[in-house]
Amino acid sequence: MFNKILVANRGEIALRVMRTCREMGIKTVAVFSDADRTAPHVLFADEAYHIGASPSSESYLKYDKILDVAQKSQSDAIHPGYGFLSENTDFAKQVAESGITFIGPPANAIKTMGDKTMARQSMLQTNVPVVPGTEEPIDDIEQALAVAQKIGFPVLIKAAGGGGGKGMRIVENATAFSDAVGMAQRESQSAFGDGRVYIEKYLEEPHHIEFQILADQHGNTIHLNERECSIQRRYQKVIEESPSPFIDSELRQKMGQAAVETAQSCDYEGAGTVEFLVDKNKNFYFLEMNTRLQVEHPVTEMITGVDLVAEQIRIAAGLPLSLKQNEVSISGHAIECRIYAEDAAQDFAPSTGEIVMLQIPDGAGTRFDGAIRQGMEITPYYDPMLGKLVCWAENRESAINRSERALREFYIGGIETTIQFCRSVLKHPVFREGPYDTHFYSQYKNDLHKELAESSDKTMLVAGGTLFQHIEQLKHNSQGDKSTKKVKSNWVTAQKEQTHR
Amino acid sequence: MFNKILVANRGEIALRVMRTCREMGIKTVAVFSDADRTAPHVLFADEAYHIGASPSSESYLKYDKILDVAQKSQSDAIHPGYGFLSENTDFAKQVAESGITFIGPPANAIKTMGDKTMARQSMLQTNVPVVPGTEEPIDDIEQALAVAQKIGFPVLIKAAGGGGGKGMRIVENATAFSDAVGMAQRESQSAFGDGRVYIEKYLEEPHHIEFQILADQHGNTIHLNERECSIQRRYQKVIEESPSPFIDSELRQKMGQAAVETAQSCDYEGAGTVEFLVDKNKNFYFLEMNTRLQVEHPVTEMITGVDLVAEQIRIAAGLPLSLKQNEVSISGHAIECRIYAEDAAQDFAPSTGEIVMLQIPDGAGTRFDGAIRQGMEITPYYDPMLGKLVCWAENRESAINRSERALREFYIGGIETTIQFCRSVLKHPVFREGPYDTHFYSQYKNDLHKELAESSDKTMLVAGGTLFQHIEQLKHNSQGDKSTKKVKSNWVTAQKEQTHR
Amino acid sequence: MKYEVNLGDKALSIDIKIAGDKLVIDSALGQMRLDAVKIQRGVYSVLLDNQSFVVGVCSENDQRVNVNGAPLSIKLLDAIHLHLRDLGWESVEETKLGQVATQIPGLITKIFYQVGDEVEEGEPLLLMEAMKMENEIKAPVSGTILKINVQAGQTVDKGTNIIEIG
Amino acid sequence: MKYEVNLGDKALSIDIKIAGDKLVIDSALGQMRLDAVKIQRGVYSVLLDNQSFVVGVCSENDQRVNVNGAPLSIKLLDAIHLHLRDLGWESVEETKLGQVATQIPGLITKIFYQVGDEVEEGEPLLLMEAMKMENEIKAPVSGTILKINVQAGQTVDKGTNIIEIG
Repeated sequence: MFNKILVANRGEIALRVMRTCREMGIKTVAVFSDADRTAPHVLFADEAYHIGASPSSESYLKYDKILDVAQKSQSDAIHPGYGFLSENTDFAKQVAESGITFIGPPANAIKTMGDKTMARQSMLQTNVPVVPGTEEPIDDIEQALAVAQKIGFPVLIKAAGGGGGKGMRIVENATAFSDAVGMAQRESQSAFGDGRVYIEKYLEEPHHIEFQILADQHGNTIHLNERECSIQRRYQKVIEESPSPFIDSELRQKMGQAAVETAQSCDYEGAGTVEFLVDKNKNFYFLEMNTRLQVEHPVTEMITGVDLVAEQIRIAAGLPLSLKQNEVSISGHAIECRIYAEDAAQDFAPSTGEIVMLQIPDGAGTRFDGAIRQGMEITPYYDPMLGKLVCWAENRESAINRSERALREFYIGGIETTIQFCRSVLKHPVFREGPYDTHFYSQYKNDLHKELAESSDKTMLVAGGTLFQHIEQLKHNSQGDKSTKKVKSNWVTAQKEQTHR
Repeated sequence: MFNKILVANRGEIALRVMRTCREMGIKTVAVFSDADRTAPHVLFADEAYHIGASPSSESYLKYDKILDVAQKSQSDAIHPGYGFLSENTDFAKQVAESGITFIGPPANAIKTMGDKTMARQSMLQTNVPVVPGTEEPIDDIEQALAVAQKIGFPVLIKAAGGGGGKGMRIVENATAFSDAVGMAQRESQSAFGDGRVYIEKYLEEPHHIEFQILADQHGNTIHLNERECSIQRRYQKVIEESPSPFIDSELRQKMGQAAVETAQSCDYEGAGTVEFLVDKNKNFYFLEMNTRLQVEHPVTEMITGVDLVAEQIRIAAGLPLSLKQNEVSISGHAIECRIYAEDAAQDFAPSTGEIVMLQIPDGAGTRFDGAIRQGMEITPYYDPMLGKLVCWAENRESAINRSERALREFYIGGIETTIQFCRSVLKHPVFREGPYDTHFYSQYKNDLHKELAESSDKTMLVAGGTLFQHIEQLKHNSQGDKSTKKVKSNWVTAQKEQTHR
Repeated sequence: MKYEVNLGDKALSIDIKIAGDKLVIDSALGQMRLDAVKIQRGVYSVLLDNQSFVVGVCSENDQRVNVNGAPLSIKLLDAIHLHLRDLGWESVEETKLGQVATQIPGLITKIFYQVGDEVEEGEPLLLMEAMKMENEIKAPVSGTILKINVQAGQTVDKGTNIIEIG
Repeated sequence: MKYEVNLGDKALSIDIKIAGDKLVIDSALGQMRLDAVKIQRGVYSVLLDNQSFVVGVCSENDQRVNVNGAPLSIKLLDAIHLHLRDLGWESVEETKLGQVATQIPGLITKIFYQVGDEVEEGEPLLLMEAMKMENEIKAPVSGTILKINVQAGQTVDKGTNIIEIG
């Protein structure tokens, strides 16, 4: 087993990886940028090394520096977390070449699955269904139209070079087709510097379902059930759960088998995730494979009792999986709410500033994977995710109730967060009833935001009264601390304007 | 089901009860003293009522005031938590008489089990073994000596009127007997205003093992396995775990059966705990029954998946138990570390003051039932327990590793706590090996405290260097905030003294 | 003292009296006592009629008040301001909206307009990169671009006035 | 600047130089750079030789320093003080120990001695009730009770001088 692991990441995932390392008796090495000198992952680690300026391009993405630190600290393995260098083929190669173990899949598997077109083509060699569409990026419009007509409208035009909804277009009929392709190509070119697009069948009421995979170096590959990830906004997951309210055990078995086959097709090793789209008739199609630990992995940990990071480390160290497929069970239900420093009322604009008060929920079945503390500054340099609240209970209803309770007691003062937005999703009758599809957010957006903006007379009274007192105290206490003084009320503004006139 | 529950308590247990209430959709009412106006249980509750001055005799023990609040708030039930009014027969009666449900056993069961002698006598009617000894408090020294000789020395003299080790004496032989009884009687009189003492056989290498009981109003009584509570100091539990490393499944079944019988003997309803002493030969003896929720109940929750507070509420509402004896299983292993505001190095003297920094551990299998927040003042009015860290893992070794990891990341700045003391217990080879008995602390006290005081050269360098910088910054920043300025270094003191001379 | 609390399209008239360390508030709900105790800078524990609330007023812009986790955009108008509004002077405030300032620091990646261009309310004015995301900054009002204070490629601090629309 | 760090029965001589916002420390371990950054009042993130520590020096009495959760009783002696110690003047400090002050507020329930009584170090002087427990306050040094400033039944604040032993 390894003696010391360098975690080439920051934030909640760095902390999460280090927790398992410490439980396994493995020393941990953190790397940090200027902005992260006192970040939780630095405080938690046994050793910490400065690697550059705040922008991640000058620190967390600098792999020469990270490799230097690995050598200097005599780390025998590197865990990349997710994001940053986790799916970087070059990095994985260089780590391996320098005699250090990369805790992740072989560089080839990352490469195959990293390019959507290549992944799609590779899957066509297997029995795993892929969404019908063009196999190559579009060159010839006529030929593409023929394909579109064959698979049937509506079709989806997607960028080959990147995600996030850019360069994506739904086309309803043949008339609109060529214009839409042109627009998608231009958008894709400007967004990713790669104008290639391809065509897929557009699925109705699609569900975004992913399977957790573990594969060791001894030829054992298993899946740990699905995660339902259909609650998304701007193609970003908001709430995930397992088991999915949409998947029955027969479908679970079929999709799990397909996920295992996908992993085997690229000689996968380590933890990975196979993403599928499932249509309303429970036909499923391979979407992509993520060759790393997924943000939402704790959902799987809570229903299976498996520590996925521990398995990653064991696999990288050459040990066999600690369990077999028939030992994987589902116990209860788990739901993850992602907490972002974003203002849901302002179209999810990121929010920065000091966390002036922090109360993290706790209690039975309540886990928060985060990396925040009271008094800490949220900077604009990195991903705005503050952490993930994951609640477990014996069934879905209780898990929703527990999540609601936990979100209600969660308090982050000083910045805007998505806590309240998650509450309004959990309260929504369509979510509570389940199942729901990926259109949930766009379909019920108004309900969710209306719920957020709503307030009783009593709430208005509380808000108004407290605001009054706050301002009065500031007026009578002009010696008060500076930070409080910068609060400027609309009411005070109104007075000022009047004076100026 | 109840609509609104008043929680007649404060601190972590009030919060813990309210969490379950909220998950069950039940409104919560808090009561608070002067010192607790902004305590976490007040912030968490739906409603909060002031009931008096800070000393608990003027607030949390005032049951007329609490009943008033229950009426005024239209609460339909009262949960007493533990301590305070939880085992007060009068209170239980008055609550019932005012038409409000008392979430706890019938007043009679509290009464029978509340008096040690009465409980002992009642157990002699059953098949449950009790520690051999006098059945009545001692009147006649000669008669008592005869009993002592019959059960065999060493014997234990114990106060009938109270616990905590006061009025307790171990007597090795007949010569020392009558003097010891006299001393115990006087000590007991001064401590509890009740000089009655009785005699018990003194057990060698005793284990303090307790069984969790649930009994509904429909005649169903089950046990939820044992908790090992032998790690104690001054008769106060420090670390508890389940399952016990000392109990095998045969003994578990026998003791569980005895616990159920104990509960049935007093027509018990609700959650309760039957405490046993088990000697080195695995003979077990009834010690006492606690007719309330126990501090360490989460340990049982984590290995059985049962929410004990939810069961208490369901039972009080007249519903049957949600599971049968044969549905109770043990999954994995759980360990609780009690975190007190105490200075282990100063003989566990209580510590008060502001929590200037707080980092509560989290992650997989990590639960903290507490009621603290950064910026909060720990006052001298109440129990110094800040909360309980409960860690679960698939086996005992992993649960210890996880607990160690969690304690290592636990940071409470500004007051002294027992975090480090718990770490030194978990590290101790006798604890790690298991089993251990109630003499653990007295036997290994020196090891534990030596471990606490130890430090490497590097640690001294870090401590010295940081202290230097801290003092330098204070000197160069005399405009700094007042609270920082009151830090007074030994070094600075030394200089001052020199000046005075 | 009389005030009006505005929240979304709802308005509530209240009359506040200070009574020791508590407030007595008259409103359509009747008379209630409000007890607000500071927990942290800008965070209060509030009891109103024995109901318990945690209220945050600590954002830079106090029009955002957070009640039991729910962020609310409220206005608290005093008697003078209400009088001005009755006189129809309220619109003065709206012209201020033409000032577009950054909410967070970031890198300006693209500006879609030039000085003199007409924009419609809600149209994207520019793109700013922050927290790994591209953020569209939209026109808060319709009007003419009067001034552009930044260039593409420039890093800006929080609160920078970037564009003026008049 | 030369110092001696004392911890229990161990002593370590160190030489500290300030180098910008870092410290360069020479000791038996060689030369190391220490980087201490304040996180909260009296709490620091410390990197020494790339090892990471959280250090608290925020208790009232700074002789208690907390390193990665472990509370340590340390002394940091400067050159002047070390010189005084070499001259045998160190004992001056110890007489101060005769001042017995409360560490926490509480209720004095019993006082075992009267002015003029002799006490041995470690003997209980009085009982104080605080946090639901009875706490024994012990004599920090041997000597004669010079003064008793409290009575049984009296509630005292933290830091009250209760007894003087000389």
